[in-house]
Amino acid sequence: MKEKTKAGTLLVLFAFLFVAVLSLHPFGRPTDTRMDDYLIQNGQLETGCNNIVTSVLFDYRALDTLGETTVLFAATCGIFAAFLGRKR
Amino acid sequence: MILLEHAPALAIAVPLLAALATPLVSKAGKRIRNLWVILSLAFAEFVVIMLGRDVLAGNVHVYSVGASVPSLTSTGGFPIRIILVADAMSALVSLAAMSIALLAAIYSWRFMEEHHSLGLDKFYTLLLLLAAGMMGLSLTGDFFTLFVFIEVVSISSAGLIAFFSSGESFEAAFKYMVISATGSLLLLFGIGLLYGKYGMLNMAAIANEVSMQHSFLDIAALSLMVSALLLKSGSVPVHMWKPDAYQEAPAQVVIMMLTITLLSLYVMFRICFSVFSLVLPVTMGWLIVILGAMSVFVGVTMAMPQRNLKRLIGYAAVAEIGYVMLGAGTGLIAMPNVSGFAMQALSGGIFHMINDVLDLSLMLLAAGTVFYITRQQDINEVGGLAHKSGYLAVLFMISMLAIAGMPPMGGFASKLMIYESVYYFNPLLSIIGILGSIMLLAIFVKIFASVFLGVPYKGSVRQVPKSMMFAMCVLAFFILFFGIFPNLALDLLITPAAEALINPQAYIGGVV
Amino acid sequence: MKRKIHDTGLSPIVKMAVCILAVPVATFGFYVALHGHLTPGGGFAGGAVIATITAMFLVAFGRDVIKSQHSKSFSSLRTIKSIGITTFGILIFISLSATFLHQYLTSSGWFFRVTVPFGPNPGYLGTGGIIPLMNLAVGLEVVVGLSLAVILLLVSSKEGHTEAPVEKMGRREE
Amino acid sequence: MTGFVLTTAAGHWDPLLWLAAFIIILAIVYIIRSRGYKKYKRGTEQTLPFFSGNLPPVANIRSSNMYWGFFEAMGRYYKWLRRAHTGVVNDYVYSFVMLLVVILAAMTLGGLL
Amino acid sequence: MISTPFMAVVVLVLFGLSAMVFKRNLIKIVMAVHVMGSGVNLFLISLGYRAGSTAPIFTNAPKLEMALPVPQALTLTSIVINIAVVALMLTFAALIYEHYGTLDARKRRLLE
Repeated sequence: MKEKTKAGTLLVLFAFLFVAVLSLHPFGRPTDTRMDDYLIQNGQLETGCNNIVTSVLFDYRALDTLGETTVLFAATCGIFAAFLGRKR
Repeated sequence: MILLEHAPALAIAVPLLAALATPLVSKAGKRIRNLWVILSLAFAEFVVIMLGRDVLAGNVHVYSVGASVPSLTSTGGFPIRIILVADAMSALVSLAAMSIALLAAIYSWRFMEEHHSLGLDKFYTLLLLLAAGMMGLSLTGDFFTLFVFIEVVSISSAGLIAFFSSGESFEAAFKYMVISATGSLLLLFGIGLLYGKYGMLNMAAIANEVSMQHSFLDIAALSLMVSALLLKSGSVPVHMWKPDAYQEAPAQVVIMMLTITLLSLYVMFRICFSVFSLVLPVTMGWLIVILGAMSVFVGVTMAMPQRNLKRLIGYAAVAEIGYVMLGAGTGLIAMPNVSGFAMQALSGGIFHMINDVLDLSLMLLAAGTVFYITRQQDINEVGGLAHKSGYLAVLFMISMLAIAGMPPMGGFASKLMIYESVYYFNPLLSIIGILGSIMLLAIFVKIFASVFLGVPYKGSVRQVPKSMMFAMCVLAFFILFFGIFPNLALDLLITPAAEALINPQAYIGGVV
Repeated sequence: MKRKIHDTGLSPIVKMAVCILAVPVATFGFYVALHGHLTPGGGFAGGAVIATITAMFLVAFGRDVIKSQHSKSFSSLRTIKSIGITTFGILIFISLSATFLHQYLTSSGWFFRVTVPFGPNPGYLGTGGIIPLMNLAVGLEVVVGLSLAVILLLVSSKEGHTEAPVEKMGRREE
Repeated sequence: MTGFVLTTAAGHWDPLLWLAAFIIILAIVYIIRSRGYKKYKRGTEQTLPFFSGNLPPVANIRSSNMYWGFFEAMGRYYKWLRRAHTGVVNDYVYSFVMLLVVILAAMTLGGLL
Repeated sequence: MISTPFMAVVVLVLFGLSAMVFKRNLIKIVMAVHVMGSGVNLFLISLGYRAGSTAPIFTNAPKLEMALPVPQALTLTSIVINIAVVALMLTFAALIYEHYGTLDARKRRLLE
């Protein structure tokens, strides 16, 4: 009975997310692309690299990339500390 | 002046850079490493104080990361780059967070000394990363950066929970990791929904667009984000990770995790008040108020039978989060025009946020000190510690009175504001709050009686080191200060912050 | 020592193949990282490619190879770790210079700066300002980070539990 | 100085007044204490507490034993509460799913109204 | 037009969530987190697709309409974060196994 309740809750969540996703723009036709169009038009000139994704990663959203490498670094540190502490 | 101009970026960059250099610095020796950590955090604190002085006067400090001119935010009429926004509210929380981080670093000088020295540089690295992540959380004005910093914070705190390397600590860290990964992935899902609709990631820009057109998509994204942030803050139906993590982590890490829960509440308020203020359904405020009341009740009643001191404080922290949600949720119900009682509830909630950090931090540090001097966490085992270290008993008593909301501690003023104004909206909620306070006092009287009074503890009791005492004394001073001069704190810190929250146009206009 | 290495792990054919494969894999990873501003890929992808070499070696030679050194001291792992951190620090400084000084290298025009015409072009390596350097630094960080994670997860687990009965885990009790 | 009085929407709270009252009560307590019997000898049985003629047992009251009546009275509530706090990761995630569904439902209803 | 990738995203996220609710093996829970993360990554990347477009890279190829660059950058970031999370969780799972000798989520627990 409990399992069924859980499954029911998950199904309700499924329905909600489904409706939310269906009310997005249809796949392949994004509606509001001002920011991305600006980047495609000006990214090459402003950063000097052909790959717009790279220019977004390392210039326009460099703080995110910094945070992401920090996450990797923190994870390595955490793994290291956990294993070292256990060794003692 | 150049320091002030770059202050939002520096507040993130200084702890981050210090964290990355810590493993190299620690090759030079323990003392140098500890000094390095404390000095870098002190510098970051200085930067944050400067930023706060600038911002609490009422203006919004905007910093566009990587732009040729930092104040140049929107090139083509909308923001392209990541934008850091510091208004009075975010300056307030970043000030609190950085102070707590500094105190945690000072406290851990002696506390961590004997815990496996091999990995201690990792400990300090993760501590500094936690501080950097907290700064990022409180200062960011961009949804995706918010997600990234939440991940930074949760991964480094998971690493720190597991730091004592017992089986239980791994278990607690695993649970925390599962929960927080789920939460932040659903947060990212909500951010994706917003991006799909508006094509932007900046909070202020989205707020500008939201007011014109909204649909089920906004509601779904808002609910996903709010529930993920409630998970991070440990409100009631999803509070179970909190006592587990609090029990196992070192005390000074726990006070930073406590600050993180309040920061995620802050982010939730930011999203509700500043971004979705105009389209927010009325149910949102009621939901938060009801969850807050439930948090108070469940947290308090679960704290009652606990035996482990830090686990008990974890449940008490759930209850304290509930008070903040009660106050701020009442402000949220009256959102379009907040004044009178609603304004008082909101500022009471924000004031209680700060008091909550101070009170519970002092309590946790005292609990950590009890653990340090006796090596016991079970409150059944220890007793009569007041004979050995009276100052510790006094500090514990201050924190206990403050948590229970007794005058003249800081907790009283904020709780008074919350009770009064919530009573105006719904007396039942206020009664639950007062009942919670009474039971909190009962719980802590019990703990005080069994830990500090009675027959002296048989085992060996060590001296309390000076650095740990210093950190606790600073917290106690601020608790008493906010209790005796509540109006000073309100005028200087809280009211500007509350006004920054209820006035989304200033926030949006500062960026776009 | 040499004899011991050949005793453990998979067959000599696999070991030889891994040794031979390591060179093109490393080259490819380096290429992907270096050309991040021109082609799909970048530091993360290139770093992940190179980090597979570690996994390949661990699979082929068995974990005892690293373990024999591991038991002696942590020095090798520590060295890798400090290298990773140093590069990471360098990366941070570089990216911060981008933050504060707005692509200092790009606008100064004396390094890695060939003006790119807008629109389709064949792609020149010497463009992109500071971005290729950042790509390489991120690549190095990712290599070290992922390799360390793999090594620690594989090597540091204790002996006794590795051959524990698997089928008992997570079975339902009811 | 106006910094002392906290004016709330329905009244005000003056910490100074409270402090003054506290000090006065402290003074009264001290006066009462100073009027007590001073000629007892320290270190003898005169200073020992007695419990119906006997010395009380020397033991700490363990904190789990405190508030026994409260737990007895709230027994059913605590039974329910402990059943909810299983400590299993799956239940943690399930509670999050429940919160998600509740919030989504409430917000959808509120958005429609 | 029915947006199939978006539906796949919801299905993936729900797979992950339901595995987290029902599965008791810790390794399976980690896998569930990864599946969920992949679902969210798929969502991000499919937000940026434009019908009939090329990758947002300037090459010698004739310039067509380009896909949106920002979601691709976000996906890259989110993938690496997901890897870090999963690595840390696997470590914890391995260490829990080492301490308790079981991977069952219900066997050892911090109670009350």
